[in-house]
Amino acid sequence: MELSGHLLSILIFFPAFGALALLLLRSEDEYWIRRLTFVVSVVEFLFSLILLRAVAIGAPGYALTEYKAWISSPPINYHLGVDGISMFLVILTTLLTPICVLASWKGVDHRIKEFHVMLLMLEVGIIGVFLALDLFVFFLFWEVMLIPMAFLIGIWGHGRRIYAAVKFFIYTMFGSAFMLVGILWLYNLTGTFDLPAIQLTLQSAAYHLAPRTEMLLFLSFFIAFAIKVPLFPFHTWLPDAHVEAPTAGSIILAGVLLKMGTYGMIRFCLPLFPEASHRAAPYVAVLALIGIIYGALVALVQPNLKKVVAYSSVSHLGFVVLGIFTFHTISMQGAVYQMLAHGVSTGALFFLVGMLYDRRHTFEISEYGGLAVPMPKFAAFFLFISLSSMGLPMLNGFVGEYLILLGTYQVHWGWASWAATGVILSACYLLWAYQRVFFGDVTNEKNRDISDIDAREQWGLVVFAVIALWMGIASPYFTRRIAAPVNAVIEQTKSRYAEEASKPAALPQPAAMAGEAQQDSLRRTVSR
Amino acid sequence: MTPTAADMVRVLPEIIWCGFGVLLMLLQPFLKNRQGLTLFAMVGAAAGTLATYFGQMGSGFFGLIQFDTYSLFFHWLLGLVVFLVILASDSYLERENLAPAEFYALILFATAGMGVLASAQELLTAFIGLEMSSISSYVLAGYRRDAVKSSESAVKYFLLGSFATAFFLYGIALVYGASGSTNLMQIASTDPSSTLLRLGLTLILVGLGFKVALAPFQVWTPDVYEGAPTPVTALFAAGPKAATFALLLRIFTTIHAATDFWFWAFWILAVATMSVGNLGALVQTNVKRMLAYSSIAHAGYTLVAFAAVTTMKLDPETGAAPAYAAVLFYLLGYSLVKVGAFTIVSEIGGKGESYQTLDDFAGLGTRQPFAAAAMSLFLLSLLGMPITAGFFGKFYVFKAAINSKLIWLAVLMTINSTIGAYYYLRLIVVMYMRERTGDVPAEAATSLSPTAAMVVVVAVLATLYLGLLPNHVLGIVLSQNLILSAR
Amino acid sequence: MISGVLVIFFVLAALAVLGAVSLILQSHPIHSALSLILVMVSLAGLYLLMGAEFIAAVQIIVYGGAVMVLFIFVIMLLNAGVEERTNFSKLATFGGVPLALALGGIIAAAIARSSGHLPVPTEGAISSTRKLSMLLFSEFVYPFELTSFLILVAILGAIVLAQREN
Amino acid sequence: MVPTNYYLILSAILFGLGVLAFVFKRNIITIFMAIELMLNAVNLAFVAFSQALHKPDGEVFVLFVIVVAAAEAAVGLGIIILTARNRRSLNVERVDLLKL
Amino acid sequence: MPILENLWIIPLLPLLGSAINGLFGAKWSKAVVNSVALGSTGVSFLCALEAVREFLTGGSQPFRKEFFDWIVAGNFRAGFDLQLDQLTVVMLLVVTGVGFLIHIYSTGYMAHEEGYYRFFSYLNLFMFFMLILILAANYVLLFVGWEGVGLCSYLLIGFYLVKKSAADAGKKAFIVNRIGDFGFMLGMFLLFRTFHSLDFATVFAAAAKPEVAVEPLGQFGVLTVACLLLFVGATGKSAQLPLYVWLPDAMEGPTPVSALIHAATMVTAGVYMVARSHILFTHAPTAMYVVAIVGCATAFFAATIGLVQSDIKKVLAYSTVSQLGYMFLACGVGAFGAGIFHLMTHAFFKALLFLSAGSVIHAMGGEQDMWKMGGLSKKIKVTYWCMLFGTIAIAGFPPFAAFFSKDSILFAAYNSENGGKVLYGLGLLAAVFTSFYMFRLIWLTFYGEQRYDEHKVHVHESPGTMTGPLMILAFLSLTGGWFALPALFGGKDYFAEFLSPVFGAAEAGGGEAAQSLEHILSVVAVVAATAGLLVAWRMYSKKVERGTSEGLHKLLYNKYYVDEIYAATVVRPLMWLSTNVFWKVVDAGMIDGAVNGVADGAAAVGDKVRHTQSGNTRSYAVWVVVGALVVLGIVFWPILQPVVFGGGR
Repeated sequence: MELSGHLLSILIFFPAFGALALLLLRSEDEYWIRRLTFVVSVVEFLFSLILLRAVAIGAPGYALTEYKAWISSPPINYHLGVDGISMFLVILTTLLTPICVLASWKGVDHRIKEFHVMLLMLEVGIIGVFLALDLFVFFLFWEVMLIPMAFLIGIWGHGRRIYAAVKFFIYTMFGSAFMLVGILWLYNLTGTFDLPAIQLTLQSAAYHLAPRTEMLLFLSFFIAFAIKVPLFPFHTWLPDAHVEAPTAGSIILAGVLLKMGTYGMIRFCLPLFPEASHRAAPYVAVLALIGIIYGALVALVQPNLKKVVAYSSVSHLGFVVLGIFTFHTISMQGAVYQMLAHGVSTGALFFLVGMLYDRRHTFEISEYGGLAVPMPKFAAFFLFISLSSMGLPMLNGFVGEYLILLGTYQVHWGWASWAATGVILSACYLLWAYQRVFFGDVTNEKNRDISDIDAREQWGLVVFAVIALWMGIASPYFTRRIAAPVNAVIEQTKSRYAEEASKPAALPQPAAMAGEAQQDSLRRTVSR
Repeated sequence: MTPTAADMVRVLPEIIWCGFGVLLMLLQPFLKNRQGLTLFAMVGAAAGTLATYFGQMGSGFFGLIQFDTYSLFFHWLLGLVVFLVILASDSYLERENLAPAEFYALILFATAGMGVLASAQELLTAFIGLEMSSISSYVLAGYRRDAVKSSESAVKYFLLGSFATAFFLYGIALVYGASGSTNLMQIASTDPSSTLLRLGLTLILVGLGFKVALAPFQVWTPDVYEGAPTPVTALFAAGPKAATFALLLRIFTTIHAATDFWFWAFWILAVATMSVGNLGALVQTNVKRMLAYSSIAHAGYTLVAFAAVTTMKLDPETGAAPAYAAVLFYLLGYSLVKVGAFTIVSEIGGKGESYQTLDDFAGLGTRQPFAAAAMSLFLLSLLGMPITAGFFGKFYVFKAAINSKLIWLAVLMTINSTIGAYYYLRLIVVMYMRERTGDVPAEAATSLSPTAAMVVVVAVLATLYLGLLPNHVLGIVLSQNLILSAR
Repeated sequence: MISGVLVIFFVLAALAVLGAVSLILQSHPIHSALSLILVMVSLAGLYLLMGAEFIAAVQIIVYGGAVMVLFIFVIMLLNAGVEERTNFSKLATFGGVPLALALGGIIAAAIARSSGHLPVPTEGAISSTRKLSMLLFSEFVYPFELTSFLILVAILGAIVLAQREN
Repeated sequence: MVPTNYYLILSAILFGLGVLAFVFKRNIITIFMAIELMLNAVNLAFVAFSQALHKPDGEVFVLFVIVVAAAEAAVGLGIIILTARNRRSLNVERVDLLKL
Repeated sequence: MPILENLWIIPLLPLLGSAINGLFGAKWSKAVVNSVALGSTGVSFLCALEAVREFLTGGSQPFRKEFFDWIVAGNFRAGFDLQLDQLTVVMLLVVTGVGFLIHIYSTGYMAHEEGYYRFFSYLNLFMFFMLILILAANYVLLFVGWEGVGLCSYLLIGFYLVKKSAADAGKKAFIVNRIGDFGFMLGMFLLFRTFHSLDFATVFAAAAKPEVAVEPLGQFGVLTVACLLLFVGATGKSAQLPLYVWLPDAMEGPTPVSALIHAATMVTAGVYMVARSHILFTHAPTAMYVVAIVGCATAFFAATIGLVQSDIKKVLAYSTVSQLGYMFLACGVGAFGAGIFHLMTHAFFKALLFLSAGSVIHAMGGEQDMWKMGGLSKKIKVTYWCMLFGTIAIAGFPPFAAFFSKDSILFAAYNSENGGKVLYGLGLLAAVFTSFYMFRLIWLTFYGEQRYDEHKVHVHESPGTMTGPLMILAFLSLTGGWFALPALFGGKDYFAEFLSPVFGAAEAGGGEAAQSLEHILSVVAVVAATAGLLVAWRMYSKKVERGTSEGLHKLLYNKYYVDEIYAATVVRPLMWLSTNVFWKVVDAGMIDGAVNGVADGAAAVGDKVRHTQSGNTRSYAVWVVVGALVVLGIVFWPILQPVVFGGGR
C-alpha cells in the first residue's frame, strides 16, 4: 500500500506542513490558529494509530522501514523504522500534542501563532528521534528538537524563563556534542551510520572493540542520554526547565522528551556496547537508585507544586533507568511500560498544575489549601492522577514499577529493595502535597471563588484518566507488543556475555539468607 | 618564453575583476547614480566568477599559478561572497553617503588579489596577491573617512598588517635561500632537514596566520572588524580569510616539510584560537564585535581540519581528501553565513552604525520577524545546528579530526562549541525573549532594505541548501586530485 | 687575513646597524627618517659590493629618493613634533624590547647555524640588468602585471583617503 | 670575499631592529619606518641569496618588494594623514578607541 | 446463570455502584443514591450466598478460574484469577454480610452529612477492593485489593475534607500501609524468584512438596525471609507492632467506616493473608514464631493503652488492635482455623460495638468523650443493650462468640512449644484488660450520673435504619461462636472442620488429654474476664471524675509516646535532611553551583581575554612577536629538544 510505504515520513513531516499552514495565517486570528493546530495534531494522532496495526506483534526487527540515500559521502541515509518500543513512544507524543494545544488554550495569550508553530515543530523533532534508524539522522532530529523546546520555555515561560531555557539548551548541547563525537568515532570504526548495519558489524565475531574504546564510546552516548533522562547528578536543569516552562512545554518535556534519553539507552547504548553496558551497569544502577530516593526526598520538601512534580519525574525516571540496566526482560519491559505510564501521569499532573496556574498564577503550595471545596471535580481528577503516578494497582503507574522491581529483584535483590523505598516516598510527597493543596479550610480568600474546571479541561483530563485506567488494567495489550523488541535488545546485549546471561541465579543472594545450599536444593525441587 | 593564450584564460577572472575595477574608476565621473554602479560592479563580480568556466586545468605562467578544482572552488566562493557584499553595500553607501565607485573598484581589486592567492603556486605571486587584497582592505577599512573608529581600524590594520607582511616576506626570502626557488613544486623537492627552510616556513606561517587571525595573532581582528564599515567587515570575515586559508592549505599540502613542521603548530594554534575566540565573544555586548570574535573561533575550527590533514595524508585509501573537503566545505558555509549575518547587522545598525549593541537587537523578533528569523538561522548555523551549513561544516571537521585519531582535539572543539552555543543563543534569546528597554529610536531601521533583503535571502537559502542537500558541493570538494600541486 | 672588501663590508654593516639603532633612539621623526636613509644608503653600498648595481641604483632612487622624501614630506605636512614616550601598554613597556630582541636573536642564530652550507659566492656581477629585465618580462610577467594594478590600487587608495571632503 | 652568512646575519639583525623599532616607537610615522627597515632587511637577504645561488630572480624579487613598499607607503601615509586629521595626534597609543 | 462460573460479578457490582454514585450521585437525591449503593452491595451479598451454595454443593475442592491476563512479561503472569475455597467462603460472607449491614446503618448515620454520594461511592469501592482481596487467586491480585482497601480507607478517613486532623490521619494510614506494602512487595518478589510464579496454587503446591525442607527455627532460609517480608505487609495492614500507629488516628473517619474497615474487614486482611499463605509459614517456623510474638505483644500492648483512653472510639480502636493481635497469635502458633474463627466473631462483635458507639455518638450529637457522657442506659435502651451484648461478647463470657474463638486461641498458644506458656500468660492478661476497659466503657457511658448538659444535647434513640443492623449484629455476636460449641463437650468443632480442607494438618492437634485441659483453660479465661469486670465495677460504678494523668497512667494515656518517637526519630530527620542537605546543599549548592560555576568561570576567563584586547597597537605588535616566538618554539622543538634536555648529559 502506497501510504504505508511512506507512513513514517508522513508521521514525521505532517506536523511540519501544519506549521507551514499556520505561518500562512495572520497572527491575529488566534481562533483559527488554535483550531487548525488542534485538528492537525489530532489527525497526526490518528495517523500514528495506524502503527498499531502495521507493527506485527512478536516480530523482532523494524517495520515500515524507509530507506533513501541522502548524503553520498559519508554515506548518510534517510533510514526510518519502527518497532514495538518506538511505536508507543510515537503514539504517546502524538497523543500529548493535541492535549498541549488544549492546555495552552487560555494560558498562552501572546505570539500565539509562533507558539503553535513551535509546538508542531517540536513534535516533528521528537517523532523523528523515535523513528530514525540512522545515527546521523537520529542526531539531527535530536538536536533540532532542542530549538523549539528552548523557545517554548524562553518565550512563553514564567519568571526566570530565559535562564531556564538557556540552561536546558546548553546542558543538552553539551551532552549531545559528545554523542556526535561518539557517532563519528563509531562511523570511523564501522564505516556506516546505519544502526542495523553497525549492530551487525559489532555483533560479528570477527569484529571486536577494545574494552577501553567501547567504554569511551558507551560513555559518549550515555552522557548525552543521561542528561536528557535526567539521571542524577545531571538533573538540575529539569526543575528549572519545568517550573519556568509553560504548561504545554512541561507536558511535552516530562511526557516525551525525558523518554528520549531512556529510549536512546535501550536503542543504542545497550545493543551497541554490550560489554561496556554490563561493566557500567552497577554504577548506572547506583546513580538510578540515588535518583529514585534523592528525587523523591527533594520532591517531598518542595514548596513549589510544579517542582514537586518535576522532582517526582527524576525519581520515576530513575526506575526506568534501573529497569533498563538490569538487562532482565521483565524489568526492561517494565521500564518501557513505565516510560509510557509516566508520560501519561506526569503529563496529566502538569496539565492539572497548569490549570491552577491559569487561575491563580502561582505554583506556591502555600498559596492554596482547601481547594477540594470550591473545585471538587478538579480535586477528584488530581487525586486520580496522583494515585496513578504513585503506582496504585489497576492504574498505569503500578504495572511499570512493579515489573521493574520484580525483574530487578530477580537479578539483584539489593537494588530492588532500595528502589522499592521509592514507592513509599512517592506516596509521601504526592499525598502530602495533595493534602496541603486540597484539604483543610480555604485559607486564602482568593481561592474562595476559584472556578472549577471547564469542559475543555475536563475532556483533556478524561482522556488522561481513561488511558491511565486502561493501561492499568489491559497492560498485556502493550507488553505483548513491547516484548519482542525488548527481548531482541536483551539478546544483543547478552550475545557476547554468554556466561553472565546463562546464570542469573549465580548473582549474589540476599545476605539475610544463610544456608545457601539448602535454598538451592529448594530451587532445584521447584523447577522440576 | 612568453605566456600562452591558455595562461591568459586561466587568469581571466583576475583580469576581469581588475578590468571592471578600472572601468568603474573611469565611469565614475559620468555614471552618477549609485544603483547603476552597484549593478555594474555586481556584473563584474559575476563575470569574473563565470570566467572560470573557460579556464582549463593545469598550471600556467611557468608554474606561477595553478588552475585546479581547488582554485576553481575558491574563485566561486570569492565571487559569490563579493557579489553579495556589493549588493549589501548598496544601501549602506547610501545611508552613509559614501562614494560608491571607488568603493566597488577597491572591492574588485581586492577580489582579484584574493583570486591570485587562491591559485598562486609561487610565493612571490602569492605575495603580490596578498598585498593587492591587503592594501585595498586597508583603504576599505578606513573608507568612512570622517568616522573616528573607521580610520582607527584602518591604521591598526595597516600597521599590523604590513608588520605581518614583513614576516611573511622574510619567510619567503629564507625559503628562497634554502631551496633556490619560490615555486612550491621546487620547494617541495628540497631537503626538509634544512634549518633555513624550517625557519622560512615558520615565518610564512606567522605571516599568514596573522591574516587569518589565529591566536595569538588575532589581536587586530576585533578592533578592525568593529571599526570597518559593516559590509567591508563582511568581506574581511569571508573573503581574505578564505583566500589566505586557500594559500595556507596549498603550501601545507604541497610541501611535505611544511606538513611535518606545522602539525603541532596547527594543533596548538587551533586550540588557542577557538578558545580565545569563544571566550572573548562570551562577554561582548556589541553584536558586530561578538561576530568578529566568533570568526576567530571559526578560524580555530578550520585549523582543526588542517591538523587532520597531516595524519590523513598517510592514510592510503582516503588520502587527505576528507580533510580538504572539510576545510573547503567549512569555509564555504561559514563565509556565506557570515556575509548574511553582517548584512543584517549593518542594516540594524542604521545610520552611523549606531545600533549594534545587544539592547538594540532586543525585541527584534517582533519588530522585524524576517530579519530576526534569518539572523537566528545564521547564528544556529554558526553554532552548528543540524540542517544548516554550519552543522555539516563542523561535522566534516569533526569527522576529519576523528578519522585522524585527533580525539582530544575533537573533544576540545566540542567543549568550545558548547561555549559558543552560549553567546549565539544569547543573541537569539535577546531577539525573541527580551523586550526592548525604552522605545525604539525613530531613525532605527524598521525593515531590511530590498537589496539587503535579497542578500539575506540568498544567504538563508545557501545555508539551508548546504545543510540539507550538501551532495553537490561535496561532489566538488571531494573530487579526485582536487589540488593538483598536492603531493 | 682580512681583505679590503671585508673591511668595507664591516664599515657599511656598522653604518646600517648604527642607522637602525639611531632610528629607534631618535625622538624626532625627522631624525628617525634621516637615520633610515642612512641605513638605505649603506645597504645600497652593500648591494654594490655584491655586484647588484641595478638594485643599488633602484634602492637609492626609489627608496632613498621617492619613498623617504614622501615620508619627510608627510612629517612636514603634519608637522609632527618630538614623539611623546607614553607607556600605556604595559606589555610593550616591559615585554616589548626583550621579546623583540629575543625574536631577532633567535632568527639570527638560526640563520647563523644553518646557512653555513651555502656556496661561497664568486667574484663579479652575477646578474646584468639585461637578465633582470628578461626575467621580468618572461617568467615573472604575471606578478609584474599585477604590480601595475597594485600601484593603481595604491593611487586610488591614496586619493580616497586623503582627499578633502567635497 | 664576504661570506653570505655575514649578509644574512646582518639582515637578521636589521630585521630584529625593525621589530624592536616597531614595538618601541610611538609615532605612527616612525613605526611605519620600522616596517620599511624590515623590508630592507628582507631585500638584503634576497640579494645575498641570489648572489650566493647565482640566480638573478632574487634581485627581481627585490624589485617587486620595492614596488610593493612604495605602494604601501602611498596608502599608509594616506591613512596616517587621515588619522592625524581625526585624532590630532600621531601617538599610536592614543589611537585606542576600539578596545576590549 | 451460575454465579460461581462468573465469580467476577460479586466484586463488580459494588464497583458499578461506586462508579455510578461517584459520577452522577452528586445530582441525585439521597434515596436514589441509597438504592444504588444498597442495591449493589445487597445483590452482591445474595450472589455471594448463591456462589457459596454452588461451591459447597460442588464438593470441597477449591474453585479457581482465570478471567483475563492482567500483567504479562517474560515468564511472569499475573492474571485476573479468582478462587473460592472454604477460607474465602468465610471471608466472603463476613465481608458482604457485615458490609451490607453497615451500608444500611450508614444511610441513617450519614443522613445529614455533606457529600453523601461521595461517602457511598467510597464505601462501595471499598467493598469492591475487599472482595478482590479475598477472592484473588494470586498474590498480585491480592495486592490489588490490598492497596485498594488502603486507598479507600485513606479516602474515608479523610472524608471530612475540611478537618485537618482527618486529612493527616488519612495520609498517615496510607503511608504506614505503604511501608507495610514495601515488605509485602519484596516478599512477592522473593517468592517469584524462588517459585517462578505468584499463583497461590503453583506456589503452595511447590512449597507443599515433601522434599521442600522445613527451615529449622533460627534459620533464615528463603521461605523464612519471604514469610517475614509478607508479615511486614500484614503488620502494616492489620495494625500490628510496630506499624499499628495509624489505626487509632483512623477513628477520625465516620463511625460506620471505623466499623466496616477498621474493625470488621480491612484490618483483618493481614490475618487472612497469613492464613492464606499458611503452607509457606508452616515451612518457616522462625517466621511463625515472630508472628506469634508480635501478635501476642500487640494484643497486650494495645490492651494496656486501651485501659485509660477517654475517647469511646479510641478505646474500641485499641481493642481492635489488641484483638488482631490475638488472631496473629493464633496464626503464629499454627492455629490458623482459630485465627480465622476469631476473625469472624470479632467482625460481628466489633462491628456491633462500633456501630453502637456510633449510635451513642449520634445520640450525644457528636460527643465522643466518655467523661462527658454517663447514665445513657435509660435514654437509649436499644443501643445500650446492643452495646452490652458486644461487651460481654468481647470480654469472652460464654456463650458469646469470643468465648469460643479466644478460648481456642489461648488453648493453642498454651500448647505451642518453646514459650507457649508465656504467650498464653500474656494473652490471658490481655483478656483481663479487655474485659476491664470494655466494662469501664459501659459504666462510664451508660451508668452513673450524666456528665453532659441536658440543654445542649438532647439525647435521642437512633432511627430504625441504625438500630436494625445493631440488633442483627448483636444476635450474631451471641451465636457466632456456636459452631465450636460441640467441641466443649467432646464433640467436633464444625468451624475447624469446615476449614480443614484448607488448613488440613496445619491445624494444631487436640486429643483426649487436651480435652480436659481445654476445659480448665476456658474456666480460667472466664475467671479472668470476671476479674476484669469486677475491677471495672469497683472503680467506675460509683461517682467518678476524670483521673489526673501522671506516671504510668500518663504514659498509657499518651500511648507510650510512640507517635512522638516516630516523629522525632524518622519523620523530622528525614525532612531536615531532604531540605537542608539534599535540596539546599547538594542540588542548589553543589551540582547547580558547579554548573553555574563553570559558566561564571568561562565568563571570567572571557573577561581576561578581552582585556588583553587593550586597543593599544603596540601591545598588539608585542602579541604578534609573542606568537612568532611561540610558533618558532613549536616548530623548532624537535631541534631544541636535545639542546634543552640533552644539556645535562
